[in-house]
Amino acid sequence: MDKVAIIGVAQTKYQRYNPASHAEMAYEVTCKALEDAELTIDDIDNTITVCNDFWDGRTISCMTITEATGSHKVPTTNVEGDGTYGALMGIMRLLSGLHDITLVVAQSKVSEGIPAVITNAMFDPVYERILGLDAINSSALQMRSYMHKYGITEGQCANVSVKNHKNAKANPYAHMPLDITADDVLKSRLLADPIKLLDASPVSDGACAIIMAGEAVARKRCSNPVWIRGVGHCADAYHLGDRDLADVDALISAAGRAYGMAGIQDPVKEIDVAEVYDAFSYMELMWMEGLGFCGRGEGGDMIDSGTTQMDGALPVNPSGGVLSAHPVQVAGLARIAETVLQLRGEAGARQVKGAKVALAHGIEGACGQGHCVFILGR
Amino acid sequence: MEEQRSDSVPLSVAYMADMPYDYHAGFYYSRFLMELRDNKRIYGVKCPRCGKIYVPPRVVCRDCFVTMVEFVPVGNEGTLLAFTVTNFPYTDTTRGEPKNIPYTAAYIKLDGSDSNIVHCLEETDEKKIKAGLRVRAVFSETRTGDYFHDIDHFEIIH
Amino acid sequence: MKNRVGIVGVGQTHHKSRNTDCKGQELIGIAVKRALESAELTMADIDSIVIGNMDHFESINYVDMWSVDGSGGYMKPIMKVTTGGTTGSAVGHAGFYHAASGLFDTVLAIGWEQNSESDTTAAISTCFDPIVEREFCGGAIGPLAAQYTAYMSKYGATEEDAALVSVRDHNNAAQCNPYAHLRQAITVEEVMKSPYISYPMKLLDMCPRSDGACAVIFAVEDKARRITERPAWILGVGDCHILVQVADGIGLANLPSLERAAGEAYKMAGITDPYRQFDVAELYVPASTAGVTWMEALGLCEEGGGPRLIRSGMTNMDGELPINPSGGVLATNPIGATGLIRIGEAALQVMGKAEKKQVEGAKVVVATGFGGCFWSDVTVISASPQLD
Amino acid sequence: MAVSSEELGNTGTLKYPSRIKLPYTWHAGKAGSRFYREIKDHRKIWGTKCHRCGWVYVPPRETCPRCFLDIDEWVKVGDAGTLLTYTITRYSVPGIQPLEPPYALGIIKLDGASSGLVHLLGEIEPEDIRVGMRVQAVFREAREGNYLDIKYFRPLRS
Repeated sequence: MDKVAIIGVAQTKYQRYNPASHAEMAYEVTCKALEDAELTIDDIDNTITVCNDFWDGRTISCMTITEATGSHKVPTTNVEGDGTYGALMGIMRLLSGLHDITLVVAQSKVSEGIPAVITNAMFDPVYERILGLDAINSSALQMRSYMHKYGITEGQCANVSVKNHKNAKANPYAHMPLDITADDVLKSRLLADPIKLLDASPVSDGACAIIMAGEAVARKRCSNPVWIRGVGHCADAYHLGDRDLADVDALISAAGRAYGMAGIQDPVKEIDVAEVYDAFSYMELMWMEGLGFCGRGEGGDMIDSGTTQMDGALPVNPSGGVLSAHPVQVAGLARIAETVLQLRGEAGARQVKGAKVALAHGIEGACGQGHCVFILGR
Repeated sequence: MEEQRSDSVPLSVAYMADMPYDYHAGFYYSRFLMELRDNKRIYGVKCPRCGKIYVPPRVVCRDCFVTMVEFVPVGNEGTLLAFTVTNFPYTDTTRGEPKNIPYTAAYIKLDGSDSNIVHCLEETDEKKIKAGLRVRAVFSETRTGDYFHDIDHFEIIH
Repeated sequence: MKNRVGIVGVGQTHHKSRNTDCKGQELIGIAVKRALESAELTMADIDSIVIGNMDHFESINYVDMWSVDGSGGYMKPIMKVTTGGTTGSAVGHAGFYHAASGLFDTVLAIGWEQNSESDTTAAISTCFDPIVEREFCGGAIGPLAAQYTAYMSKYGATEEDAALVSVRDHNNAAQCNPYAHLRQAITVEEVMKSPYISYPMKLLDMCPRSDGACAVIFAVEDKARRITERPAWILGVGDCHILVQVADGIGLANLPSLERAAGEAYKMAGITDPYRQFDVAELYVPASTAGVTWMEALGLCEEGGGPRLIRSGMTNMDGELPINPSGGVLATNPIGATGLIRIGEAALQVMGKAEKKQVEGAKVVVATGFGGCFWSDVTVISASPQLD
Repeated sequence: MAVSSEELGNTGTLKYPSRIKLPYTWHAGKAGSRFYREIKDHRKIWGTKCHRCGWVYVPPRETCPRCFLDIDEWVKVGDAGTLLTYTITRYSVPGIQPLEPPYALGIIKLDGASSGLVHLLGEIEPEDIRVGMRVQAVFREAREGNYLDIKYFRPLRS
């Protein structure tokens, strides 16, 4: 594909209750991203917003942030899904040759609603919805399935939580920097066996924006562009019972497409840092398998080996990941923003030295039914 | 669950969805709502560049895309721009029960404001209402920080 | 534009007030299968999918994921786009961009809604700001009614003018469109005698709400030419989401968003004299009143000229510029599909596949979408890849 | 640039408690209706089978998601099956849960089916539940034509 670069990023600090409104948060990251890119709003010739009518408690939820993002002045569309999908839509606008600079803004106030009620609405209203399924207990079904099929232990999952909350201590945007041990995770309150409180991501408010441009504009306007080398997305079957929940077919397909575009053959060797959507601790292990960082069923060995620690060969979630801040819709776009900081060498205390190629990942729906994978490079 | 008579009639599943939200008023609406509640004053915010005054207040000027910080009071009276007497039944989404009808949705430009607000007009006889009428906010005795309660309604100034 | 994009297939359901035979995914599946059949493709030929609807009509979150049984999205790239009433047209534009980007060769765009599953007006009313607007904004009807009040006093339009639009669209649906939801011919007298639901809007001035789905297949140029001899080329797209507070749309006697979106699409397509260059228009007219007032924003008549053009009969099936041969939104309105149906119907016209709706020799067609907070989308579709 | 609360002279920010509460009626469609009627009238669980890939779907589908082909072959599957995974929900969520927590959920692969069915587990202590155990549907006495006409799955007694 032609080259597209990310030339500006911004995030709010993620927190349980952000007193700013949806629009005020969106305006904050819009302004900061423009500042980061050394652009003004007049340079933006199209926008993508990422809003969800359930999480925002409003039909046509993108109305909430239309003016705050300058979307009323330029062509715009709203992607309802993870922020990675919004970024993908932005890339398509640029690749069409019809637009030069795209602003993508995602915002979320998870603390306004009741996440279990909102995620219950993911499930089919004629069938399983009545069982009280939500993001937590459906993921618990997946975690059990994964542990059973591949002999993964709760302790290995707990170690993901320990790693990511520790990494978050170096990330000023993170919501939940914590010094915890695996034992703390294992002894934390049981939510839905085998998921415990510290296996789960927090309720976070926040926003993230990125600005993208085609190659010619990026080279002219930006001294430190980060290039999008590949992108892929894919969805698995819908009903939980239609899938083998322990496996990650859709992620393998999405990653395959992104790797193909980026020319990546050996992800562990070629990728320097990854930010993945770990809504629950076990997910990071599964996603590493789907991304080909290890073989099927080897996610547990991967965390045991230390490879994904900050000082390992392939640090995963230096930001603290979604376990340390989970503004829904925003979280995937925040993964992209974090990898941009890594590739620019601006990640501060969470910097992975010499990072040249990075992976960012978002999920969609229940138990990672959908995935979107980005490969970025310096 | 509704069971139809004939066995060939498809089934359907009936359910009352009930999703609570604590909407965050943010910095701008909060100031607006507190001024209404505490001082019975309606506030807008003024653009430092074009001078336009927006009610309800918001962070960014639509035209200039600059941050607005100057809160200014506007009138409790204004001009009725347009209205519609709503007389069809629909569900009140905050209660899941039928909306109280009829009501008159009134689109009003308050004196000193450059944008419009929507509220209700006490008059529901459309023959007695026309665009251009002068209207006035009537405040509730007890105020709670709820725009649609603290301003009880608008009345026509005769 | 780097890659030309054409529409190669269109499918839709027989739209109804209440389709209880189909679960949502099945409704979607019918439209998708018909689109594939019309292009003589199978699901294996589809590289990616875009889908859209409005969440609170069916209370289903993550519809992109939920829909895969019907959309064919299993193990495929799929994403959701939603922008209110403009959802269908936004889905169409997203489908266009998917192909125009060069990332996907053949793209399936789907809009759907099963509006009978909820109280449409109530669900729409949740689009208004919960703190300062929702309480007194009754769905989409109130603001539109208020807008026509202002237009009548400014330009001397009448309630009968609106009735003429209603009669035109209902009669087109009755005579020409087997897929339309309302297929009953009506008269001006019947419209005028129908009860007021929100002055000056009467029952027969308003669109219904429907159960239905529409699927449109987009393909990049070389693929499109291989799939069909007569693709419907996308010459221009424009969208404009102008406001966020519905109250601020009041006093707009017309629709500035439509003017701006049309400006973008026309510039891209090379349209300079819309009334003469367009052979057909498929316009998102959610209420007959808008059928009078919004034509000027598209440059189809002078400011305030809506009543003149409607009274002239030139927008009827036998006029110079037939508008809504399909019967439009007044006859069929599965909301998330409605804008995409306009694009699909426009494509069928230039592909020569519009059957009884066909306007002979239609070469250049405009389709619009309306929704959100007085927002508009415009699409220009042509039988040839560029204007002569 | 965005502003802080202090710059606006705010004394705080407000939350506005509300809800979206609306009635819904979801259509089960022809296949879903037949599925529920068979359970209601005959205590039998049926699925549909794709003639190409051979998958037997429960609940039944009219289109095979994998092959995207129409399915019209109906097959009866067992009311017993194997537990693929399970969880115990231990937190309470107002309005959406069918039972007081803690309650058990599992995915059951019914004998003869290819897909799993998510359902409640009953008549068993949480600590006794095992992946791979055999379970059997318990039908509700008063059946209404919905998902809970199967009351739950309990351990299969040999």
